[in-house]
Amino acid sequence: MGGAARKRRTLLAGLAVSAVLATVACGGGAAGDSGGGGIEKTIKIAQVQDQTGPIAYAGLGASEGAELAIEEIEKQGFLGDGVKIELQKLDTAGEIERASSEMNKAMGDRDVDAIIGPAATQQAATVAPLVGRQKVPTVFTQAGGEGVVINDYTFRVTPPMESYYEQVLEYLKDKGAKTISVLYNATFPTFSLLGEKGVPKMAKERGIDIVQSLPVQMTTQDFAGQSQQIAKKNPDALVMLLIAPQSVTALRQLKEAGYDNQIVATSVQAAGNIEAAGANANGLVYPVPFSTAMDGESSQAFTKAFRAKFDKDPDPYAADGYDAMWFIARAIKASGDSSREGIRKGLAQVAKEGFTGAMGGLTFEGNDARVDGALVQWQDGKETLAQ
Amino acid sequence: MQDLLNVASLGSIYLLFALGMALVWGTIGILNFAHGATFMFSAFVGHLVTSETELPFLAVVLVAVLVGAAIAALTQLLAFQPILKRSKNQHAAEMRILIGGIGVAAIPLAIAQHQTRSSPFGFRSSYEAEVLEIFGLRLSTTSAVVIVAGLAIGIGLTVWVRRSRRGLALRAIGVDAETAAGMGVNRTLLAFGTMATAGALAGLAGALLTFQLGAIAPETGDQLLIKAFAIIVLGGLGSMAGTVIGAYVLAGAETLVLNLNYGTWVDAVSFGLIFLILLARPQGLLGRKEVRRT
Amino acid sequence: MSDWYSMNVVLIQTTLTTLLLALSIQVPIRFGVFSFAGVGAFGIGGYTAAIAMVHLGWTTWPSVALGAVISGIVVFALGLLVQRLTGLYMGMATIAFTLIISVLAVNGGELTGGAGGLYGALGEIDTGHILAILAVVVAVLVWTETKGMGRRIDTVREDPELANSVGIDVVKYRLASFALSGVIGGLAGGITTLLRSTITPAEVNFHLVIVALTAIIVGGARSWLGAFIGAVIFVWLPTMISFVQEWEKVVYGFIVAVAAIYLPNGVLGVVKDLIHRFRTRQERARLAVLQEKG
Amino acid sequence: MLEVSDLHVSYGPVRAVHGVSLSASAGRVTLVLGANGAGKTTSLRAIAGFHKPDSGSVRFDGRDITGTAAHKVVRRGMVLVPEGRKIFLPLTVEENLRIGGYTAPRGSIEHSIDEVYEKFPILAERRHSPAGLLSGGEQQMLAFGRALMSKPKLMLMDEPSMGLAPTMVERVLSSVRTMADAGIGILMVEQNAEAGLRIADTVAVVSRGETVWTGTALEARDGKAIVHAMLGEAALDGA
Repeated sequence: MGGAARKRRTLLAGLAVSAVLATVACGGGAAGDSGGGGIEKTIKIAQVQDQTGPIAYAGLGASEGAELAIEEIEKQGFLGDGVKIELQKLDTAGEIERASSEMNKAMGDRDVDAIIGPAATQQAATVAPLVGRQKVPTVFTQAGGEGVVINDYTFRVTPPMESYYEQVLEYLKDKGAKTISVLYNATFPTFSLLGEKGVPKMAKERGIDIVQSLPVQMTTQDFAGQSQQIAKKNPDALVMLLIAPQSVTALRQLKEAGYDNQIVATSVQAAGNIEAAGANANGLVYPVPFSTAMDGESSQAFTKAFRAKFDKDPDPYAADGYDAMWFIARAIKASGDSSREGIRKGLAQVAKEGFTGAMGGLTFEGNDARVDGALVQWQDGKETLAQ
Repeated sequence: MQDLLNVASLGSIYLLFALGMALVWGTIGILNFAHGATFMFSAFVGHLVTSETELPFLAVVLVAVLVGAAIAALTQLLAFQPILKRSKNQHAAEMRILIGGIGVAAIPLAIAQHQTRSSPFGFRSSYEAEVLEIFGLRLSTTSAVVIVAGLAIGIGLTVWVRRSRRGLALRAIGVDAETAAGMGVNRTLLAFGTMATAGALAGLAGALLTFQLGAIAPETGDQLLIKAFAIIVLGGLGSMAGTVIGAYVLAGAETLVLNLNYGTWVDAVSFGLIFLILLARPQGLLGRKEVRRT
Repeated sequence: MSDWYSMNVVLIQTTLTTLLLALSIQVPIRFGVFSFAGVGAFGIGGYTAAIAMVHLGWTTWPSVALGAVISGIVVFALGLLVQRLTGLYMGMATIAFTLIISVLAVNGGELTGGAGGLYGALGEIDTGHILAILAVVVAVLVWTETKGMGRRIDTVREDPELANSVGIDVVKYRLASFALSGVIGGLAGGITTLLRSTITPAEVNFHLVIVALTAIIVGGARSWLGAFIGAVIFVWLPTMISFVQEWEKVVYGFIVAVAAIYLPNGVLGVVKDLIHRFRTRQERARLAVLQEKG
Repeated sequence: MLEVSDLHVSYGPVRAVHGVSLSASAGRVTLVLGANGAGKTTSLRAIAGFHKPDSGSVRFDGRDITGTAAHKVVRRGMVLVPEGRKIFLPLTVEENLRIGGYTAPRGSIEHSIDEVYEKFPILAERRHSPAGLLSGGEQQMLAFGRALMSKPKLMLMDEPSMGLAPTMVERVLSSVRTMADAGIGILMVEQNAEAGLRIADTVAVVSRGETVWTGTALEARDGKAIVHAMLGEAALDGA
């Protein structure tokens, strides 16, 4: 339509101007931005993720992981001697509007070669069509919902929760569980999907009965009633799909209601989010795409390097950032081209082959990563692999 | 029976939070949007202190109460009082107090989010909740404390506002602040004291709820704020007894919906209920007829 | 310039859609109706437009129009229901309405996409389109602010009894404000959704009410221009103060609180004051010159 | 007892009062007359501490109380019965009285309430009903009673007869006289000049923000012509 054409024209004009500016700034043609080929001396990656606000932990963790990856890439001379990677952090502050304007800023900056995109599904789904239009390769971390990986320019390194949740049900089956209850936050997209479709299907396949399914809301803060209902039914296990503060409360009230059987949860409990529950969380089992308890070589190496650099344990979000950055670096190497188009081609190629990172072996379904993940058990403030 | 106990427990949680807000709003006409942040930050300071040294139950509560009172007093001194001073009348000040509260609330929230990375926080305390079993009913000691505290303070405040000299002065301010000043009521001082009291109540609620729920997140205060808003309007602005009843009515409605296993409809039902009650009784359950225009 | 534009196109568009949302709250307030139904209308308009596009395969503008019409009708019907309520009771009822819309969206199954919301509704909208729609809306609002109409609306707000006695049908004016607020809110929702391509229930919340309210109070509550100033401030402020990094939200809260204290009539009031002062000075200077000559 | 001299008060840029001087003394009724907008109410409110005067002085009981806040003025023994009575309508009659006695020693309150009920028996009958249900005249009685609760030496009254039926005006003003006879000083603004003059001892005329004439009530009644000129036709209608 007319409007779209006008927009395209404005955009083209914008691109032309910025291309000229870029050329002038670099003293002539060193920084090709559209398929010029070759690897630049400085590669600029924008990380457009929450650095503040309610889900800052995801963005901050990913920043640390990405910084570690950059340090390794530069030290190894992975992309050639003296090739530097510059990480520009843009804060989305938990807001969709901010996410799309910061993304726009990053996309408008011709020096930015690739983007590590927002971690919240809502933010990611909003910017996904835009990166397709503007042709900027973008690697999302987290953002487990639908509508994120939708075109050739969108990639995701964090596997969606349901893709590695099978092992939870497998674990319960091995433990001899015949009946389970499901307590889930139905206003949280990932959990509503898992609670209403994923878990019932997985349970059925393994001959496990769901005796109770209790949806709650984001605003629910007291779980006394549900806990008592669960204790009354006394299922062999409880699948608890709640956000971080809700989990702490529910665990406490389940104990108070006298429910002592196995409880399984989600990766939301990782990153120390369950620490506040104290002893009530002991024995809790949950699957994670990454844990310091993972015994794979690459995971161990990551954990060790992270501890050395930051003097603390890495959380799954750090693993996200680390793998996302390595994903991009491998892509540049694969295509030998650090332009936007070159990185896109490289990402697609690396995705086809898969690679090994902090989360272990990453394979891809299209542009969307899959990992085996690990099932961990929480005991006295520590994760160990669940037996 | 057990359900009634759960309603009492949940209702008392709501009540403890709503009481301070109802007190300042219903008397000196300040709708304090920073109440949720005060609540949260008191508990957060309690968390910081207990992560240094383990404290007994009462000490944690005391810390939170003091912090709550201090935050509310500062809010009154630095934001609301200057607004009132610069406004021609209460009516003109109301909106600005609302916005001022929103601004003030953003500050502790941002600090707590930054410090905790928004993960939930609790207390390290020598206190351990125990579960009491009486006639087959289960009740944790914390719930018992919350229920008793909620009811006692709710009834206490109701009686105090209705019977005491200061309570009367507060109600008079609520009706007509200037004329009350003409009777010798020092409005500024009384408002300051009331805000500090409400802050102390927010701190108390923060400590007790964190004990009760195990942990709260920086955003928990905001979620309770809207419920408290609903409870006060439901019960009738200016009536402390209305607030007490409103809290249990809301908790009852929510528990009922949950027990019928329509968990995702909880908010719709509770707000639908408020909607219907307002249509039937525009001044709330126990509210006075004339409501000041806002 | 066009480089700047392409870098900031999202911010510019967001400013315009935020202005629409703010206006949907401001209109009823100017009529003396404390209604937040505009935010509910935002949700209805957004969902309707997305449903029309995703499920019915409609094109952009019919979808937006459908959203605006439906939310206009729904909010008008709401107005018929709650017109008896006053002050914050009206505020609470309309907030309840807004939150119920959100719960309906969660439970809407395939139609609304449940908790995950709808995605993939990317419309063909550019800044020019939004400006054109905004121009129409503002033209209508300017008409309600000028001369006779403006004075009648002021009377309806400030003194409904007087308005009735001079033959202004207060009820009709108030209902009209509901319908207008519904249509504008619906437009804001439809355009925002199709710009972003997604809408989820979590967006239609109390926070959005606060955003809109803060924008109009800080900008200036009595004129569309105030809402515009507010929208500009709150959309651009985060980029302006991003140098303070993790303390951005703290600075933001501080600025909002300071605005509430020192700008009783919003930024627009300050600007008007300055212009007035400048004019009087000019006038005096002119008089002085005349006197000297005389 | 009260000496107000050369008071200046303004609302922002508007100068409402510039040069009002008044005095009042125990046991006497001082009537302030003047046209609408002459600055009577503003003067009263400034004396009672609701507005800060720009200049001039207010001396009460030998002390300078210029610009003292309203809630402190009450403690000195001066109370304002405001225009339109300003009863706390949702509160009960007795609660209204109690708030009037906010500054009085706690022990004396019950006794003071009984005294007020003695003076205004109608209030005793309605003690537990909301004040909003009282008639206009009863509300004025309540306003007097409420003011008396603070044991004032001086009462400032702003238009006590406003909006009352003629028979009620008589009763209200005669109770003003009774209070003065009991030793309380009264400074009263009254539109109904004729009725006011009947109970007043002294008169001050305020016009356009200044005191233009003072004298005894007798002089004022006799010198109707002078007053007439000051007030304009309307104020003495029917006189």
